[in-house]
Amino acid sequence: ETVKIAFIDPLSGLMGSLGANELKSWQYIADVANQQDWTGGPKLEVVGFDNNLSPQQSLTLLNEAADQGIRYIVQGNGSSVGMALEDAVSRYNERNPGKELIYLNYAAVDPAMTNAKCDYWHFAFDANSDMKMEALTTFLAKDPHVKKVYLINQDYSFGHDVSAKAQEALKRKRADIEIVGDDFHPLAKVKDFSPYASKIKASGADTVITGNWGSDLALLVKASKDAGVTANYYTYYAPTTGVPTAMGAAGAEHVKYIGYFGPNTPGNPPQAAQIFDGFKKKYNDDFYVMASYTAIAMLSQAIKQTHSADPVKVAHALEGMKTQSLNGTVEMRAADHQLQQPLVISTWVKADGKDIKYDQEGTGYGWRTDAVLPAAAASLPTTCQMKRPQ
Amino acid sequence: MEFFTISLLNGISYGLLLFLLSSGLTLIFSMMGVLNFAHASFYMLGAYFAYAIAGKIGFWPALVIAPCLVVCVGALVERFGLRTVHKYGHVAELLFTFGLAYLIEEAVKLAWGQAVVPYRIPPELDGPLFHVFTSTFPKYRAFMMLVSVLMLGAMYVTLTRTRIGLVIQAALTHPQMVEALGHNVQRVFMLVFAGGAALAGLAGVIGGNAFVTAPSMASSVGTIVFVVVVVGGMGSLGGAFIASLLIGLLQTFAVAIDASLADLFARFGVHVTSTTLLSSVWKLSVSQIAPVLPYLLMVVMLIVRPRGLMGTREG
Amino acid sequence: MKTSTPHPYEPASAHLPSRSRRRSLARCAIWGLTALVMLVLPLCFPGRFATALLSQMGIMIIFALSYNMLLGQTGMLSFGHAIYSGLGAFVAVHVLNRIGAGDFAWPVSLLPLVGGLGGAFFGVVFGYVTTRKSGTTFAMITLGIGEMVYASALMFPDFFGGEGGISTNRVVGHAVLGISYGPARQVYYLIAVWCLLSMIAMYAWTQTPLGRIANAVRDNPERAEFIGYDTQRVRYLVMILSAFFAGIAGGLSVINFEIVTSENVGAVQSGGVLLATFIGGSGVFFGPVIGAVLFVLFALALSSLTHAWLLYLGLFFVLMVMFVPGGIASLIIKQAPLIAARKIDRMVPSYSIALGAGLVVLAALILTVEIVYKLQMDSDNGTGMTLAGFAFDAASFKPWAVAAALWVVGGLCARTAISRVRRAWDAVQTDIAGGGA
Amino acid sequence: MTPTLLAVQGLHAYYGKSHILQGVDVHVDEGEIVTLLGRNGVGRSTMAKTIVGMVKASGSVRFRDEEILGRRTFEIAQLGIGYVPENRDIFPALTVRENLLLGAKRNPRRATLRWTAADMYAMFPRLKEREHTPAGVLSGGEQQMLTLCRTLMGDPDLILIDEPTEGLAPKIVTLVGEYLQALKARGVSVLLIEQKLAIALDISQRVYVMGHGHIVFEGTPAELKGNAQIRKEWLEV
Amino acid sequence: MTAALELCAVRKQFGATEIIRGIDLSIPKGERHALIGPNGAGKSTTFNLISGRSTPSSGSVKLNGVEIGGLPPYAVNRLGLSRSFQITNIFHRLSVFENLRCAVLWSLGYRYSFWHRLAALRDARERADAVLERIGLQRVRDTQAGLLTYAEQRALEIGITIASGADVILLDEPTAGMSRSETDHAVELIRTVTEGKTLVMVEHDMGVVFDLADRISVLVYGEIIATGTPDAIRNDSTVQEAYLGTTLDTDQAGGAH
Ligand SMILES: Nc1ncnc2c1ncn2[C@@H]1O[C@H](COP(=O)(O)OP(=O)(O)OP(=O)(O)O)[C@@H](O)[C@H]1O
Ligand SMILES: Nc1ncnc2c1ncn2[C@@H]1O[C@H](COP(=O)(O)OP(=O)(O)OP(=O)(O)O)[C@@H](O)[C@H]1O
Ligand SMILES: CC(C)C[C@H](N)C(=O)O
Ligand SMILES: [Mg+2]
Ligand SMILES: [Mg+2]
Repeated sequence: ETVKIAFIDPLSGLMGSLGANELKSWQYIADVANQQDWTGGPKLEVVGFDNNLSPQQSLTLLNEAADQGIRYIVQGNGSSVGMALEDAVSRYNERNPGKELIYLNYAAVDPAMTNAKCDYWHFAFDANSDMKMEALTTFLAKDPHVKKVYLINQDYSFGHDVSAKAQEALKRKRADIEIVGDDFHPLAKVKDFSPYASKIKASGADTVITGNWGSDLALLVKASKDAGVTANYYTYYAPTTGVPTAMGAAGAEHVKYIGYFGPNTPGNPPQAAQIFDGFKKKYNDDFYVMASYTAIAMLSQAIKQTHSADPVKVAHALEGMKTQSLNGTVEMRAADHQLQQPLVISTWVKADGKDIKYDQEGTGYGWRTDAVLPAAAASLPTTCQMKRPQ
Repeated sequence: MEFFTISLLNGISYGLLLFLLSSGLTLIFSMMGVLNFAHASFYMLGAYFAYAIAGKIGFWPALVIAPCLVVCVGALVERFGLRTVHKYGHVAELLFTFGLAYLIEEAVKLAWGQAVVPYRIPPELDGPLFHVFTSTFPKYRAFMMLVSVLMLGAMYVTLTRTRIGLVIQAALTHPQMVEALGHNVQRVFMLVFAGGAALAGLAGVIGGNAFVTAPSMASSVGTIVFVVVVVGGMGSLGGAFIASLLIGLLQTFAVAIDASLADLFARFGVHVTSTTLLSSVWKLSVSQIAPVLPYLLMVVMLIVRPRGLMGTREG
Repeated sequence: MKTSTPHPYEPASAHLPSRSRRRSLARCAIWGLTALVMLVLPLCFPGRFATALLSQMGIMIIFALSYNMLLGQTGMLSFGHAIYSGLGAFVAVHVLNRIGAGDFAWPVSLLPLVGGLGGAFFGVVFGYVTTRKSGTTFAMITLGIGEMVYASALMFPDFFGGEGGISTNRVVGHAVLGISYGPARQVYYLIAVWCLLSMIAMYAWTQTPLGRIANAVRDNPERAEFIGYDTQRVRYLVMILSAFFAGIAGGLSVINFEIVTSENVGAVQSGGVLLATFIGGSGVFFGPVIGAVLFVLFALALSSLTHAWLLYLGLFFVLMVMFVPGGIASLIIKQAPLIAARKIDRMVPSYSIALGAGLVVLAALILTVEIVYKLQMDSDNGTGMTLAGFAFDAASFKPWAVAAALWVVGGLCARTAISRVRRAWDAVQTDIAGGGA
Repeated sequence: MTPTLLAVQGLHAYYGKSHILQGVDVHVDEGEIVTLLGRNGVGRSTMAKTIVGMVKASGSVRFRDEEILGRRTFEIAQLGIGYVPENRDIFPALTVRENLLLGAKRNPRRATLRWTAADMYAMFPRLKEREHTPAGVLSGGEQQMLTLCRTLMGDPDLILIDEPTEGLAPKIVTLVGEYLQALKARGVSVLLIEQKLAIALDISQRVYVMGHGHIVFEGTPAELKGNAQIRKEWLEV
Repeated sequence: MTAALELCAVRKQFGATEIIRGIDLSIPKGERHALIGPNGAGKSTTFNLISGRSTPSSGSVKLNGVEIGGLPPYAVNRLGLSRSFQITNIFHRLSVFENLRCAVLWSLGYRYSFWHRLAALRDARERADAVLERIGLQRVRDTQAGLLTYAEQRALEIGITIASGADVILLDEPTAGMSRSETDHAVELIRTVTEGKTLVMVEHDMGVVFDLADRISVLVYGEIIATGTPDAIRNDSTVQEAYLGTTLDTDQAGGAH
């Protein structure tokens, strides 16, 4: 039989292009899994639902999906939506025993989701914001040129977490660094970032740290370029759709990116290359949501182990599961359902076809892996008290 | 200082674009008494047409052709839509344009998809125009200002040198009498509506690539344009002009100010802590409330002076 | 600014006592029937989706009726009505969370009342500002205030919960006689009860002095001033009442969705209720009910069937404004005299032709739109699609040919149908008139 | 016998249910002044409005043997029919000058304009004084003058004047009478709608009396003066 | 006893033009008073100033000794003054009956009530029906007011005005645009409904004026040039010149018959 997976994310609006790429990634990996029969029988199918980045709509869609008999929910864009879904899924499972849902979260990285608010039915395949910030600041701290740091983030839980954590970590690691700005702007609403750009310019910052994603980052970078901002950008999401084009040559050597995967990391396994090329060939687009690979791999493995697609069994199997992903061996930590995986810091540089094989959005620029932080080092403790159904 | 100059320029260029956009709405309202909710949709159409044309034959032709296309759309809408609804009164007209906005947005999604389209600034206009100390001012922004000002001039001439302006004002109160003097009011209606649409379209052409060209662009500028028109005074071009600049600057500068009431209190030795009553309110910095300011301005204006800055009549 | 519906807001004036008694009997019967329908509907349509649909209809009916207190009865065109339902919802959700936290006890069944009071409170606050003006100025102020509230939603995360909104759990305390409001079915019945009560209350309102004076103010505010009424005060009171009912709708939505976000106060909601009310017909009491039902059908059922639902909705709305400004209700009202004169049968043939033609055109429209959507929007994974059971390739020539054919046929049928209807209509009208003389 | 300029036949007009014009026959010849008399509310203004296409009507209205009933108002105006409404429809927001400007229009059948704004100011010096003031604040009398001049600026061949003396001081009333004759001298035909018999009878060649939506009397002023019975029944109170 | 209505040096400017140039007028209770004058003399404006539609630039307006100048219309109305309009001004989408019932609600003290059921208010219904009968519109009781003929609408206009039972009534050209028979009927109607009340009316139709009025004031260009009994007015030379005189001599004959 086929196991349906509901992909609930924005497919329209400013973040639409982002969601579209992510949906394609999931569908593509699902196809790969089906061809190579990762599940040992059942086929995987990913169905897209457009939530316009709205938590409320997401819950309606959640019910709609459940009514269609879909038991696996995938979402990533926005911790705002993510947290609402996490609640809703656990409520749903309480009320509909025997019809449980599982929420596979590939990008909503507010740490609360795997700490204070952690839930048994939620699995986080991205590294949470705090883990990323730790790594980022450690790396940044090594650079003596960094004197003035400017923080600009989206005005919601995730953005606030980035800002808070950055300040805390920097104080800890480089007390001498001065925070010259700490801005929050509405999520996915700002059309004209030039005021922010000139503000950054005026602050004289040499480094900008931002958790912005999608259009919010693309426009920010574009505006900064126009305003002649020359600071280095330490970002969470520079590879997301639209941003590479916006950066172009101007961003070269200036933009850095903290993630769980570098397309041009020397030690990447061979199937990584196949997937990149295959994806490019099918959709003429870049594959960067690598979490989709990890998630589908683990889901398939769980289905295979338990010989069933029953969420209850699958959830149980997922706890503490280890698997080989494109970024090495990863583990779904049982304590908080937070995936433990290596973190990668890369820089935007000219692609040369060999070391920097993969460019993005045909800009001729791509990501050079500067440092890889092994899973153990990237790991953080959790405050989660997981309530498990018995 | 440097920051101030740049922000000033940004504010003005944005304000001028707003004016280009709202002038059309004001025109339509002042003549036909129609609050055109679909106005921003014409802005969007302008952007998308330009994107399509620029893709084929370049930006400069698009700059001319796209607005012309919008004119046609506007004329058709007036002829086959508004005119039918006219007899049911202004509410019906307003609701018609209200529904029209939905339609145009969907049509655009159909034609160009739901995601943002890559409508780019032409290379010859890309890059910095001049430096203010170390900051740069992009060519394109200057170009936007130029076009807006030219349009403003052209419009001023048409409205003052020709009788259209007079016919417009007269027909608003005594349409039948104007006809009795031999003016084809209906045709002027169509002209004005199409013309107003064209202005919005032009704004779209030059605004679409400066900012974002997406199906959501209409709804995002839609309300701000209304703010401009209301603050400026319904049907007053001069008012719209002032209001546009006002709001352009307001939005640009508000972002820059991080001060909050809490800071103000601190001046007087009153310190707000997270335990203080309504602390979150006092802690709000001006830059955070930037998005609300225009609407605040509008509401206040409507209460203290419903005619708006230079409006001649209410509603 | 008066609503442009050509039909009188039916003056259910009480005549000679006997007549009025008969009327009130009839009214009781109608309400009873409504209650019965609400009771059995979910039994006819079990299944979670149907229940969800019905629940949202119930909420929308209250919301639309409350909106029509302004638009239809008092001639106030508001573009910001969602702030009352939305803010009411926020108040309710906070209360519900407090109840959940055990801070105090209050039956969930009465939560909508909290929402209502919340709505009314903000009605008192904002209404004071907005209702000082009427007509276009009023419309603009409501637009401005609506946008202002929406924009400020993100600024006060304590109250609005920021981007994420505020989630809640409607299952609090222990179930009373097995009613925990866990199951959607139970929630539906709660909504149904509140919906019925609110409908009756709002209808009753139209039959009170204030309700009637509201009509007077709608028709001719100036003259109303000369028969002793302060129109500003009238508008203000109506606004508060309407905000109260809107708040009830908000409270119910809290229980139904278990989340409230800034969208609840947003322009989309405000626009939606305007659409619903207008489509249904603001000139007749039950108009908005029809509108609400249709709107939810569009927004939920249709949106789950096709991505083009907004296009269909917009098209439908525009056509309504252009050709049936009185809304669907007005069409129905138009038939009343015919039915009374037992002449409706004379219309049946022409009507059925018109219906047929309409269906053909509709089919043509749907086919075209769906093909285009398929090609334009999700051709990433192939252009194969199925419509009404037929599977075909949107990229191929055949479906286009079919669509074109349908358009031609439909167009021709429509033209004949329209003329037929018109002729039949005139004939019947003259008959009735003649009979009268 | 001068050719007929305007011929109205079997004209019917309604306002909602009330049947205002019930088959009216009226004609105006080149270069004559014809007066239409009748009590308040009998439908004289309605007839004027119907001729210029402001009110839907059935029947026939021919201007220079050309059917104009059903034509759009501005087309009729461009054919050379000027209309001076009874309720002084001046454009309140515009200045006197602008009001006149809006009236200005070339007559297709004539190379040169018969008169200019200057002539108008010469006719009513008061207007010259108020040239740049918004028409809305003019006194009723001035508004009346303005309305007349504005229409004349359009250089019409036939001019329908609805109660031009309404609200005018007595001496201006006589003035208006003189100017109407001046118009006639310049070859403009006039259909005058009046209540004040005095000037009507002085300046017009023919008189119609309207009552109950019909023409109840047609003849010369002299004949009307002679016919007390008609006056009593249809004009006096 | 205090006059029902007393105007004292009332003036009104609109922008630059002064329309009312100081009116002094005192109308005792129970009198039927007519205000005549050429178009644009300021009659309607005077009514507007009295009824609160516009505010006097200066001067005082007293109703039964109470100053009402500048009060909003509803306040004036609640003090017992009710007016009709030159241009018909009714609730066109309500039925005739509803029009009248609305007009009686306030005076019966139901104010803004939303806790009474209209159907249960016998007094309101009966008062409305009574008025309906007086203005003779029972036939069209439940017709939408907007669909009435012009004359019927004029009658309803009067009905709404008198329904509240105000004791001072202002009628602005009640017979405007009525046929002769309609006019006669209207005169009778006015005579009966204003029995024992104070009536002030503006009227162009001399027949109606001389027929109804106890006293007449002639308003010319914002000033009252004469006030007196019909005969006094008819034979007043200034009035002759300024108003009556401008119509045909036969008019006096007409008036005199
Ligand atoms: N717009 C309208 N709607 C309904 N009835 C109207 C309208 N205009 C005029 N009437 C009525 O039609 C009849 C004729 O009106 P009209 O203005 O033609 O009269 P008139 O002969 O010009 O009298 P006067 O101009 O002296 O008032 C009158 O009874 C008037 O009340
Ligand atoms: N709101 C206003 N603004 C400016 N002028 C006005 C205003 N209202 C009335 N007027 C002027 O005041 C004068 C008197 O108007 P009013 O309506 O009182 O005349 P009237 O005596 O009622 O004439 P009629 O017999 O035609 O009704 C007119 O010249 C009119 O133009
Ligand atoms: C799609 C991701 C960029 C979402 C973001 N990381 C968040 O947690 O909100
Ligand atoms: Mg007339
Ligand atoms: Mg008057």
